[in-house]
Amino acid sequence: MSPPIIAGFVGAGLVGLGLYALIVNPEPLKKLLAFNLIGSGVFLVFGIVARRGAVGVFPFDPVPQAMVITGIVVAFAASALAVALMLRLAEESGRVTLDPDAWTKPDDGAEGP
Amino acid sequence: MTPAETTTSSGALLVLAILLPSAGILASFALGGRNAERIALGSAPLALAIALSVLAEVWRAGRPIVYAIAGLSPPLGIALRADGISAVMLVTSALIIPAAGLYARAGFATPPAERESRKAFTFWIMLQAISAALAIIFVSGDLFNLYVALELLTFAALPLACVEGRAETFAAALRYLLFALFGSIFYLLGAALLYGAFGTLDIALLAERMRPLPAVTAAAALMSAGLLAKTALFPLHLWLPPAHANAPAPASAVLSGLVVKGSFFLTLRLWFYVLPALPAVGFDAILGALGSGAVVFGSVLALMQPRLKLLIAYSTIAQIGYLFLIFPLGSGLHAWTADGWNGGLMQVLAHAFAKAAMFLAAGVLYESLGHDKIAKFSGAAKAMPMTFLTLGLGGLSLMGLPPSGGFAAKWLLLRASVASGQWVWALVLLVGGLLAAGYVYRILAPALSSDPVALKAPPRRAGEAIALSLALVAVVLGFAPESFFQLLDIGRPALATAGLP
Amino acid sequence: MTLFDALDLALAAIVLGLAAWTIAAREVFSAVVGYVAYGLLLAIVWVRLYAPDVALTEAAIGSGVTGVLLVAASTRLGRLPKAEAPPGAALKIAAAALSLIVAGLLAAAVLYLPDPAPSLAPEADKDLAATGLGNAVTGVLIAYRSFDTMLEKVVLVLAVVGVWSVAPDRFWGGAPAPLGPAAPEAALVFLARILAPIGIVIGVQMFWVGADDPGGAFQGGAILAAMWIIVMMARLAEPPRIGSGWLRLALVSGPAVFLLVGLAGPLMAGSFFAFPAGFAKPLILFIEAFMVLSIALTLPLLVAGPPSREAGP
Amino acid sequence: MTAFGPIFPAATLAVPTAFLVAVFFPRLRDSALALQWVAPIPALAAAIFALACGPFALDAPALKLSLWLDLPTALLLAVSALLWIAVGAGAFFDRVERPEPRAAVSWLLTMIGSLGVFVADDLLSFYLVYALVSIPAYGMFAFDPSPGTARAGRVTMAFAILGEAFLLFAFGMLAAGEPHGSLRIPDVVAALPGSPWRDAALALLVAGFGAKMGLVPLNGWTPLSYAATRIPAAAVLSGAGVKAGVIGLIRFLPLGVPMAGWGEALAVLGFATAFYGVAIGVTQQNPKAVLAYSSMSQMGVIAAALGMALAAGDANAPALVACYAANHVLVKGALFLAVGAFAARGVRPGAWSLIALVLALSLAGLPLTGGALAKAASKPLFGYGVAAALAAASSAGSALLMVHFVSRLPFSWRFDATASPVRLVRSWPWFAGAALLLPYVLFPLVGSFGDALSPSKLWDALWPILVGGLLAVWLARVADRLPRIPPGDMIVFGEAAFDRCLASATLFDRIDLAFRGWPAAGLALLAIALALAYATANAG
Repeated sequence: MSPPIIAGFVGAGLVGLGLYALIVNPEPLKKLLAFNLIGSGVFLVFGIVARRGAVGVFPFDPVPQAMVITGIVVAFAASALAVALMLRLAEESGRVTLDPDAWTKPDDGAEGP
Repeated sequence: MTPAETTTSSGALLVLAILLPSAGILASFALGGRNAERIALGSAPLALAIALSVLAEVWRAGRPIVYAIAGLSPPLGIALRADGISAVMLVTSALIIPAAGLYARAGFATPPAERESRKAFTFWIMLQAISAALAIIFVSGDLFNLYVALELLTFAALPLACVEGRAETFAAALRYLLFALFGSIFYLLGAALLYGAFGTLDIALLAERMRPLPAVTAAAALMSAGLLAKTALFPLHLWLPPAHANAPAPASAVLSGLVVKGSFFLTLRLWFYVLPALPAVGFDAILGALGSGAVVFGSVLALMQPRLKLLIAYSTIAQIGYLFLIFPLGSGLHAWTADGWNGGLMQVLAHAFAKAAMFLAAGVLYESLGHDKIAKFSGAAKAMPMTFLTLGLGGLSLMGLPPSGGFAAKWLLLRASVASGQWVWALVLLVGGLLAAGYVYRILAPALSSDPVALKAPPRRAGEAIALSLALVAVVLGFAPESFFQLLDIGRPALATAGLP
Repeated sequence: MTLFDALDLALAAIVLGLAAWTIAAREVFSAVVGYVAYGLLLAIVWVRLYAPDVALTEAAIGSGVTGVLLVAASTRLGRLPKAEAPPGAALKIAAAALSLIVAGLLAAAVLYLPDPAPSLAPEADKDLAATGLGNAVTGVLIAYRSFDTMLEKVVLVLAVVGVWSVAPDRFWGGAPAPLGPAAPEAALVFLARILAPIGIVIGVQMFWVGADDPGGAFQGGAILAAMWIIVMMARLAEPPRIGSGWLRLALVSGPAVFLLVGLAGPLMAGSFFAFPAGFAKPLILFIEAFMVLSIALTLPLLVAGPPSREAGP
Repeated sequence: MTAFGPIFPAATLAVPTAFLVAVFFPRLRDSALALQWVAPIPALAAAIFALACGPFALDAPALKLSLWLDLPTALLLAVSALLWIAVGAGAFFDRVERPEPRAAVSWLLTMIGSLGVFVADDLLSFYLVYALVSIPAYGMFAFDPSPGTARAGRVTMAFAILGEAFLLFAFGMLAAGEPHGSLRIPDVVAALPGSPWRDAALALLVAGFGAKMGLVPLNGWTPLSYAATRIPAAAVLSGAGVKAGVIGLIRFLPLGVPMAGWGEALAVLGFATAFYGVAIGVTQQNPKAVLAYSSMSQMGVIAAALGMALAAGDANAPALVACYAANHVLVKGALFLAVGAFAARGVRPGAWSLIALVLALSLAGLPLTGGALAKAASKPLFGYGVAAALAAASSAGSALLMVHFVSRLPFSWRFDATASPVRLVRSWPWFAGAALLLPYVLFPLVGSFGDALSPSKLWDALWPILVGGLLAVWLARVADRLPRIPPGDMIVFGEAAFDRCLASATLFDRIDLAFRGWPAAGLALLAIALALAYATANAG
């Protein structure tokens, strides 16, 4: 098995693991971790595509690699934003939850005269 | 058909349409303080002028205008491409964003005592960011470039949703962000597979090289699912009501009127421009069925909401559903596809204006009454007739009653569904209209009574006027002439393959 | 099976195992630690895929800076009570089944990609000479797909505004909280003192050679960012006030210079974002220098979070 | 004159629209409201000219608008415009009693719609004006605080919107069935008999227009509506507004091509409505509700006539039916004003009651009244068989109902919303006179007096009245034993069913709660992705 094929399985495996965690794990920070796992799986797919694009003297296709670099930076920015939101939410309310009932219902009653 | 990848004259306008708001963001950030507001509002006329020039050029040329960035054609370079729908959407966003901006001057001015305030700084930068992101989404011809634009859009929309800084807005924003990331990572994965299969992410080149492959199957599915999550198509709507209902009115107007249309626009690009050569069957029925579910479900829930902003947010979920009828009714090469296509796009436009108008009106209402509880609207229409006229006209379009853009859209979609024998979509249109009438009635009926009402503050005339003018645009769209639909058809791939202009 | 194959398989197994550990760990903190280790190993996978540029970026940003961010978050969030019960068994089974199918679909899609694979490598190389660059990845980032890169820098600026925007109103214009405890461990301070100067040299070097060899603005900027983060964690420096005009200017300098050069394109080379023949390399290095500055400042500020102290006079 | 012809239908719509615009300018508002009765005058002029030297057509493709005015439409336009002018002048001229501006806006919008349905000649314009005559009328309920009004408004709107939905669907089919893409009503109707969607389109057309006319079972809203609205509004809505449904059937049924099945079905529906209206109407106490049931019954007769014409392929039916409907416009308007007049004067039977009785019996075809002329005109449509007998029986029923109405008139003041502006009260006898005389002016356009006034025709008209009179005497005896049926009869069940539907909406709430939870939404995302993958993979 060549590295691209192995990496293909790793990428698919990471996406699968990440998806599972993203769906079932209730803690937002762990969801963020799961998102990063999926992200690296996706980047690996780009990496495989780049490696498969080896032609003659060129060991890889640079275009997908450049996309991965852009993608990693964007993913980091998204993580930073999510962390900032979680920390502020914890500060304001003492809990961090994605439970829909936790927020919308009290708001309905508390607002307005 | 070889895609015209070389730059056409006046293609430079497309770059300017993107660079103007981008430069605005950077300048606002660097200069800070009141400059953010000045730059955002000052550049708006210029953005509108660029959008209108693009529209005029597309109309004049009768075919898409193209710009290859850095003079480098795809696949290596990135091409910008504006067809009829790009031009119309550019103008739409160049009208609604400044309207929201003008409305927001009262609420998002930097307080006189401060050099710079958090709310103002954030709002004005993010407003420009939405404008930039949408401009890219409407004109870019490269799927990875569009990925960056999608992220730009998410990053811009998110702070707008939680700019009020209350705990529940943070919670709403967090749900929004995590689900949007879920969506964008799916989109990116699909892009990776498409590149792996065809060695390009240029839309026109992909369409040329398209053939059935496992990677294409996976890419189409993943990208669509990701985009649907970002469009909040039922049942992927979990993030929308809290985010849109808790945001300040001008932000909600932009989020509900324009931002969800961004990812919808990409879904259109994907299925109608990238994948049409794929002999897929049933995808249109799936999307149509999800859309129908959204129409019924969103409308019923809108009927039950106690607060006006939540009602309008659920109505957005329902109205988004109609958009997806474009897939069963506007795809393929039939006599009726033109009706389906035009109807779907008219719905995009009509909803954009009507919903933005209604959210702004809801904002005025909230300021004046101090609440947005529908049960306590008795007599409010007498105190603020303009606001309720806006809600009524917007509602007219949502219900699909003439004269309004909503009616034009519904009529075209209905014709397409009858002509194609796809009855079920016609039923959805009618049931959706009835339910919409129900929730619009719920807003207006109590308000029209002659009961006395106590206002906390007199309604802001300027705000009311802005909201009303947006609602009037939604109504005027109902009178769109035939040439308008010809404009929408410029660059429509189904026509190109059929050998029509 | 050669030795390399065996190593590859072992590496793959460890990466997947660490990923599984990350999602299975009960405590958030241990999960995050697992994730950092996982990121470092992933960098090796990238090397095996002939992607040294990506490996550097992954190690620096994907594992390093993200690691600091997540560790800091987990220590603060780990103390909170568990908000929600995990979903029931049926839901878990359904989620596992669907995730498995998606992963299988993805694996099949990757395995059955067409052969020979399409590639832009020859085209990218053909035009590379005109830019005077030797590193094709840098060429793609700064020349061919410069538009993406410029926009991505704008995304970073927006992320900074977004992170700042969650601050309470009263702290606007002030500085974010310090990254480390008031009395940092002596070892960390020592490490920072030793590492920072070396790191700065490496970072600048990486940017400089990036034109021709692996490395570039992203990697160089990320290394510099990491150094600043270490220094701040050791309390040798404090996060700056977000109201500072200089900071703002430095943050936008990368995308702004990029945008201005791109705008000047039609005058210099006949097209937006085009570089004039013969003058391309200096111009690219000029842009990259500002990008390094922007990245080196942006990443630590994103880690530092929103302002949490009054702006002061 | 024909060169100027197109101006008339255009002015029919343009002048009221100009008044509407003027209301939004504070400086013009007062004069626009005071003079709004002028707005329908161009429509009246257009109708008269069209009757004299029509038909007129106007085609403005740029505005996607085409208008048309021929004998049947002009006939109805003339009397409707007259009613709007007369009632409008009475209701709005007096500054003190004038309705508030918002009500005036809905009045003007309804007027535009009511006049517009008679001139619109393409599907979209027709749909627009039809919506105007249905929806803005809500303003005539909305500004009134009493609880009964709120309910009536709600129910009326529900039926209006439902009717609109039926029609939209039907129009979609009509448009799809026209092979050349024309949206003009004559074109789409001509293509209807051969259209693959013929049956569905006809069913929806009958349902849509039937909802407006109050055909069973879509009848429940009319009594609620007319009992709750003020006298001027009730007069124009039941007189002119309801005719939107009649003109709809006249224009959209493919008369001239025999369609036996559909024709007979419509006739059965019409007669059922005619007798149902009488049966429920006689149990009503409120004179306005009695009039509502009478309207329903009359619309049933019209539907039956159109049904017979459809079955026979009779292309002359439009003019004859329009004549019958025109008489109803005048008489029903005048009768509602009579309710206002009696309520204002308290109990004073005598000459007034006699005028009211003659007017009312005109609906039953009392010899020498306009009603008799109208019945004579429509008689050929029913032929000589069962249908003719049923038509005669329905006349007897009308006579019964009208006698009951006149007997209830003196008690008008006991009921809500029977107050009428002074000017309308004073001029009521003039209205009554005009309603009795005008048919003599209009009748020559569709028939000849010699035939209509022949002794045999007079007897044909008289005996049902006598039977009706006898029945009325019997009714008076058993009045106490009659069940008290609430106005709107079956609507009570409809409302209950609606409430049950609303209760089931909590099911949607539960679904929403599930999908607002993260795991369900995440699973849905994966499931959608896999479904799309399945669809794409199974291609070809």
